[in-house]
Amino acid sequence: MTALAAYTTSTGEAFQFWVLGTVAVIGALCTILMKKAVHSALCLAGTMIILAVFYLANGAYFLGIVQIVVYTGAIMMLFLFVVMLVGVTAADSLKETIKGQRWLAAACGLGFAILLFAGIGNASLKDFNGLAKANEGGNVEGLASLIFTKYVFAFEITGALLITATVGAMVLTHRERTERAKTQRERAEERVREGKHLPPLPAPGVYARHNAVDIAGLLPDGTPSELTVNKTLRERGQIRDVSSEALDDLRALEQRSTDRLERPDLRRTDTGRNGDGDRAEETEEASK
Amino acid sequence: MNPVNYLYLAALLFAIGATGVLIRRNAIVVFMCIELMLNACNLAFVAFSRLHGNLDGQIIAFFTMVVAAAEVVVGLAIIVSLFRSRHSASVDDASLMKL
Amino acid sequence: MNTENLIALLVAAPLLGAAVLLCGGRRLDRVGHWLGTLLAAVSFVIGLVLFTDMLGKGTEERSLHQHLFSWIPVEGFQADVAFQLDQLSMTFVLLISGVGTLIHLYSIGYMEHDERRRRFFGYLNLFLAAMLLLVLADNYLLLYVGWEGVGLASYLLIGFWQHKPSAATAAKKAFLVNRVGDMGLSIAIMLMFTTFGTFAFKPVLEATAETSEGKLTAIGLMLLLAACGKSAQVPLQSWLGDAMEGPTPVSALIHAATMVTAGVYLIVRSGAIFNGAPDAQLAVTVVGAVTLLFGAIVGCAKDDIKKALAGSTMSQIGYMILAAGLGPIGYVFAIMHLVTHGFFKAGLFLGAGSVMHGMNDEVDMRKYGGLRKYMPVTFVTFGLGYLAIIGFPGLSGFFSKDKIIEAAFAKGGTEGWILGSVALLGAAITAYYMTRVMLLTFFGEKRWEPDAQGNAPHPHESPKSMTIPMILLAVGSVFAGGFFSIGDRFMHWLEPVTHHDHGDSPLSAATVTGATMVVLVIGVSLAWAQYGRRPVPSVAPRGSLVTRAARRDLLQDDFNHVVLVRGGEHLTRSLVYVDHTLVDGVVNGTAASVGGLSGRLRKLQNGYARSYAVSMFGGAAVLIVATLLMRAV
Amino acid sequence: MSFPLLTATAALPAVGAIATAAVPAARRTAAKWLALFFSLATLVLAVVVLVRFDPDGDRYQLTESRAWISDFGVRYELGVDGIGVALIALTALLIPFIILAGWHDADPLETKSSRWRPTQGFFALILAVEAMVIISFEATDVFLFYIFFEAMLIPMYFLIGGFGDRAHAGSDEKASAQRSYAAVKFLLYNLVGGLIMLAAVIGLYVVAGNFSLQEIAEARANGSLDMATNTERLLFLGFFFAFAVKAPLWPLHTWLPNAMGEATAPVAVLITAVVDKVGTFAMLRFCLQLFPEASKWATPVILVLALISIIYGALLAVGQRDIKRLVAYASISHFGFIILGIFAMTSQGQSGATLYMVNHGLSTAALMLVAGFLISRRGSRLIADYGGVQKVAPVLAGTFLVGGLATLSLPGLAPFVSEFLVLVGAFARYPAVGIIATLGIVLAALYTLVLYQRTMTGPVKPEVSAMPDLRVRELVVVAPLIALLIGLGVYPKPLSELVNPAVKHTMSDVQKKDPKPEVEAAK
Repeated sequence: MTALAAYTTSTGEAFQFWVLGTVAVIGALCTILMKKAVHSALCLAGTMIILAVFYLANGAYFLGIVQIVVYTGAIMMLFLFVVMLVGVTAADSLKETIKGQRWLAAACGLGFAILLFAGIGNASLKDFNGLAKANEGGNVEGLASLIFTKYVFAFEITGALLITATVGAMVLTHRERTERAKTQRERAEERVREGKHLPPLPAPGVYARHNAVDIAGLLPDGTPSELTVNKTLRERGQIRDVSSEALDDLRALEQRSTDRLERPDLRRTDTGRNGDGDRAEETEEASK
Repeated sequence: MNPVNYLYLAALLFAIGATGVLIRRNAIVVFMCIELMLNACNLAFVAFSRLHGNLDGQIIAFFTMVVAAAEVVVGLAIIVSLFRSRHSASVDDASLMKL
Repeated sequence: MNTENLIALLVAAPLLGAAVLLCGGRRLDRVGHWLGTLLAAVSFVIGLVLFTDMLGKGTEERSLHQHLFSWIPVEGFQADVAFQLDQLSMTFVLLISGVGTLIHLYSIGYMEHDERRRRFFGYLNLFLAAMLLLVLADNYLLLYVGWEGVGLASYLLIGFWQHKPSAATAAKKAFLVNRVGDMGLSIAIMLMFTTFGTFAFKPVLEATAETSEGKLTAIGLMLLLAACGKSAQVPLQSWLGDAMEGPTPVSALIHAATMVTAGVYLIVRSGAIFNGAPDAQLAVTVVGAVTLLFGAIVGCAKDDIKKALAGSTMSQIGYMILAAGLGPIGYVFAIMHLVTHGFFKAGLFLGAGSVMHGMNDEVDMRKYGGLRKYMPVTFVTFGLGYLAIIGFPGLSGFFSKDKIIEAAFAKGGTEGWILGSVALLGAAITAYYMTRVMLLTFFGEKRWEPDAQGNAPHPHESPKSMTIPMILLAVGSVFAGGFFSIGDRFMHWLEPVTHHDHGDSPLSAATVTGATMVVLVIGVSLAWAQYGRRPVPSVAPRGSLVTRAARRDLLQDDFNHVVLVRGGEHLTRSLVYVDHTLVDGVVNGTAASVGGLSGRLRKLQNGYARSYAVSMFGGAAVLIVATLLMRAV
Repeated sequence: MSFPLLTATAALPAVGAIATAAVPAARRTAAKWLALFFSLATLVLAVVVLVRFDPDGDRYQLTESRAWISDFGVRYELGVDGIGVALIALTALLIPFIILAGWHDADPLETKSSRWRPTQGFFALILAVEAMVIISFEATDVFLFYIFFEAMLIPMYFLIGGFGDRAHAGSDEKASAQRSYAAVKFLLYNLVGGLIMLAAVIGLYVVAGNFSLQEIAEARANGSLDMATNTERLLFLGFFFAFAVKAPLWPLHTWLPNAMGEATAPVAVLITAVVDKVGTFAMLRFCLQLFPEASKWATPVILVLALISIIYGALLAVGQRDIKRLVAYASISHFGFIILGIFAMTSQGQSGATLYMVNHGLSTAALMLVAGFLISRRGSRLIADYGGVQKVAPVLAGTFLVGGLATLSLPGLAPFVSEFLVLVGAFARYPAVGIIATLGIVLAALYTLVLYQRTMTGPVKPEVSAMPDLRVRELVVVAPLIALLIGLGVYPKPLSELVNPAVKHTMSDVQKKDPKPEVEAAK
């Protein structure tokens, strides 16, 4: 690229900008509109990658890479971890609680955008010098020379900042154990004293078709037992109730036996088969 | 195309991020929006460095990233401990300032 | 030796007494009364010394002057504590300290059984000091000090028996009414200050010549107001009757002999001002004439012996004021009557006190009767006083009062005739009511009966300490008049102060005297006809409308009560309400509205971080806009 | 430079306040004695000031001047003229009496915890007020004055709200409610005044460029600093409003009765006899000196307000049922006289007003403190609850009467001199005003004597029959006050000679001449 007075980019870059830019904006919008935190995080990651590309396009090769590695690679992953910790499905209802907050926010955002646009428009930024000269010795070298000469102090300070942040994070997340941990014996005695469920909890339901920890085992009367499912799943409400299937299978069994003993009863089989099929699809759904 | 469009894009993203901060109640999402705003700024810086033809803008962007990283670490830690204490990641639940 | 320096002692002696007695505490209770009397006597002796010294001098240099210290030195405003002792002051000094001493003496016996006797003498001394200050001051402001001082003393003494609500009320009333008069005096002083730039007697009285009559009239009227207050002249007379709540010696000293005559002193002292202001003089004479009749009528109707005498005092002072209003013709007679009146009225009051002393403090004359055999001395002295006041030929009253009546006629013109005849009428009524008092008290058969506790009064003569002053005063009231008027001694004595001139009387002195005699006889015989011949009912008959009005001081009090007291109460109560609701209400209202407003604003602070964020963000936006606009401009 | 006497005078009580506050809870009596000691030491210093001050010398003496906030030309400038000296002396004189009179007012009630240490606080606050009052009498820098003029409110607020009169009609809750109401009212009134004044102070700085009273006054005098008429008037009003609130002028007076009614008697004296004087003092020193033209412009209105204060206050005093409120309204009437004297713009009036400040301090102190002793004995503030006290406690009654007579300005007692001077001064320029004001003396007699009659005379009420007479401590408080009242009434010369030169200066500030007497004029 050569530095001209009135500077324009190559058509390729323009094309790339318009396409990716659109995607980036959409990603950003999704970030703020998605119901579930996970989805927001994913959209944001996408946007960031696109930004990385733009960095590269702007001749900030080092930053572009850092953007991908640090941001998208590390920070966003950190986000995902936290989301997991806090709960993937702890989706906050988008219903606004504070009166007029949403409209105010929207208005502010819009107004601010307009403002910035106006500002940028006012500032006549026609002539771009381009980075050709700056990047002669290679972008990374250029940055390095700057960082270690001109910005060395800032650099050192950021280092200190990072350390402090790390320590701070540890302090914040570390939970002080106040009392001695209970031994197994003590626990057992406690359970007995409180008359809790003494034997190990029943296993989750296991079937030929699918065995999964999220399926409640059935009690003799065919109703599912919550106990059999792991606590976390229970809290997230991710238990799949398959008791109906079991009953249908039972009916199907009787059906077959009647088939073998007597002449077939079309209607019932049909219904049975149809129901069977429906239920199959249903299960497909749930297993996703 | 004039690279100034990068600036417009940055502005747009920034505004979106800001709006998100204001609308969302889930602390994590709010945080993401903040990250978004930071990135928008970075983009602007990069564009500026291209405008001026020197690397200082990129340096600033670099530092921004570092700071953002530190900030995310601490911020997420805060969110986690908040969640522990309140079993919720909603910023509205932490409204002790209310009279 | 230099006699000026003694003047201060005149005031200092009783003042010292007051200080010692009032601050001394109980340990002085046993000697207190003697100490008080002694100091009063001391100032009387000093007075005599000064008097003889003065007689020794020529007429011109008789006026002494003593400058003590500069009192209030302020830019353009010089008030000094300085005394001036001329013939007029001298007369008063002797009267005050003389009668005062006698009454101190009398009180020793009269207050014997009162455990607060020491304080009583303290107050008496305080009064003497203030009164002497009043007559010795060489400027109006210092006179004002004495003026209020006597007011204070009379307040304390009237209310001496404070446990009696009536006494306390009377005292308060006296002080308040006097205060109204004092207002007049202080305004007069201000007027003098603005007119003459000073208020010392000498320069003021000399500067009257080149002053506008309007100013003089204003000053004169204000002085008259003051005089009305102090001397119980209409319309400010209402306090005198109630003042009789005080111990009798007080009534004798303050409310008969001395203090109430201060008004006369003021007017005579300010003669030059009045001479320059005929309208003011006319007002003075009118006030005097009206009071003269008013007091006399009231005196006729009262059954309370002291109140009757109070009415008489009022009317006698009316005479003096009338005389003083006549200008140079009358000043000297006003003073002369003042002195003689001092003697016989004090004597009468002491007599009344002695009677009450013997009658368990019974004051209703209808409960007396035939006391002449029980208390001869009192009877004789009282009788002499009586003859003197009605103007029995040869006694003091005869000379002084006749002179006033003559002078009234001598005023000339219709005024002269009216005033003169009013004075004559007054003389008649005086004769009537005094005879009534005399008869009811000492003649007829005894009318007293046991009171509720069943202990009947057994009248007895009073102790020596009481009778001696009465005798002395009686002597005075017999001979003073004659002594003064033979060869016009008194006139010449006061000449340099009052600049006497004989008006041209349309009637000869003899005619006036004759007329006086006639009305005197009429008055006496009327009284005799009414109270001498028939027995007197021991409860007052309902009486005619006039009588009943007169018993109520001609409804003056009722008027005051309805108009001033009630009105004032309503005014204050409504003002209190206004202050609480309106003035305060506005403020509280503002406070309340502000509170409400902030309560509403408070809702904005909902504590949600996000809404704060919105405001931050909006604020940032606004700032940017501002900067951009600044740039644009 | 020489020893900073004025600073010392103001600083000593401040030190005393800190020391007193630091006394541990148990050593209550020690705190009292400490406070008394410091107040007396301050009195000694004040006397030194009085002696060192030469009435015929410069206008401001014992001056001190140090840079303080140089960016805004704020300087730490002290200096006293005759008026200031007189008032400093008054303050320093009254505080020991106030402390003595309030000796037991702040003893903690048994119900409170031992860590509760009201006594120390009470006396420390009183000393703090003294320090601030003294320095505001000394300050010749407008900003400096303003700071302490406002800071005064803080300790006063706590004194009123924290240490109420224990003789209260209602229940404790009611009492504390009324007390805090009074305190808040006091604070708000004066804060509003102060804020408006702050605006004026800033305005003055904008106009004049510095805060130094002397420089500005000089510049005004020699014409090098001329304000636009409206500017001057606005600034004047800003200052005057604050002072009119402080020295309650009708209709800004309603805080005073509440404050004085709810506070303990000594604090009430502190309010009316010491703190309020700053207001009238400041009118003389700042309003007239800085804004002579505007002062003259505003005079008619102010005179009318003063007249209303005189009559209105007296009438309301007559209508009161509560002894302390009665005294409060009487004070309002007296402040009317003071302001009347100041704005009559005559030598007599202003000398009278200055003397009046001192004398009113003494007379109100005497009356109010004795009333306080009376109230503390019977435990009620209502006049109707008393009667016949004179018989059981003659000395108390006697002192009460003297205080009352001083209040009605009986000749021979100090207030008469000042009141008469004010009247003459007012009359000389505005006869009608003088005459109306004279009505005040009648009304004064009315409310004083009615009060005395209802409480002291008449048959002895059973509740008061066992009332003890004045104790030694109380006599020590009252006797000197009465002695001073009489002394200054008979021989006010020293005081008047102290203030006359200052008054002359003020008169020349406003460029007014006393009206000539008619006779001389004729010649």
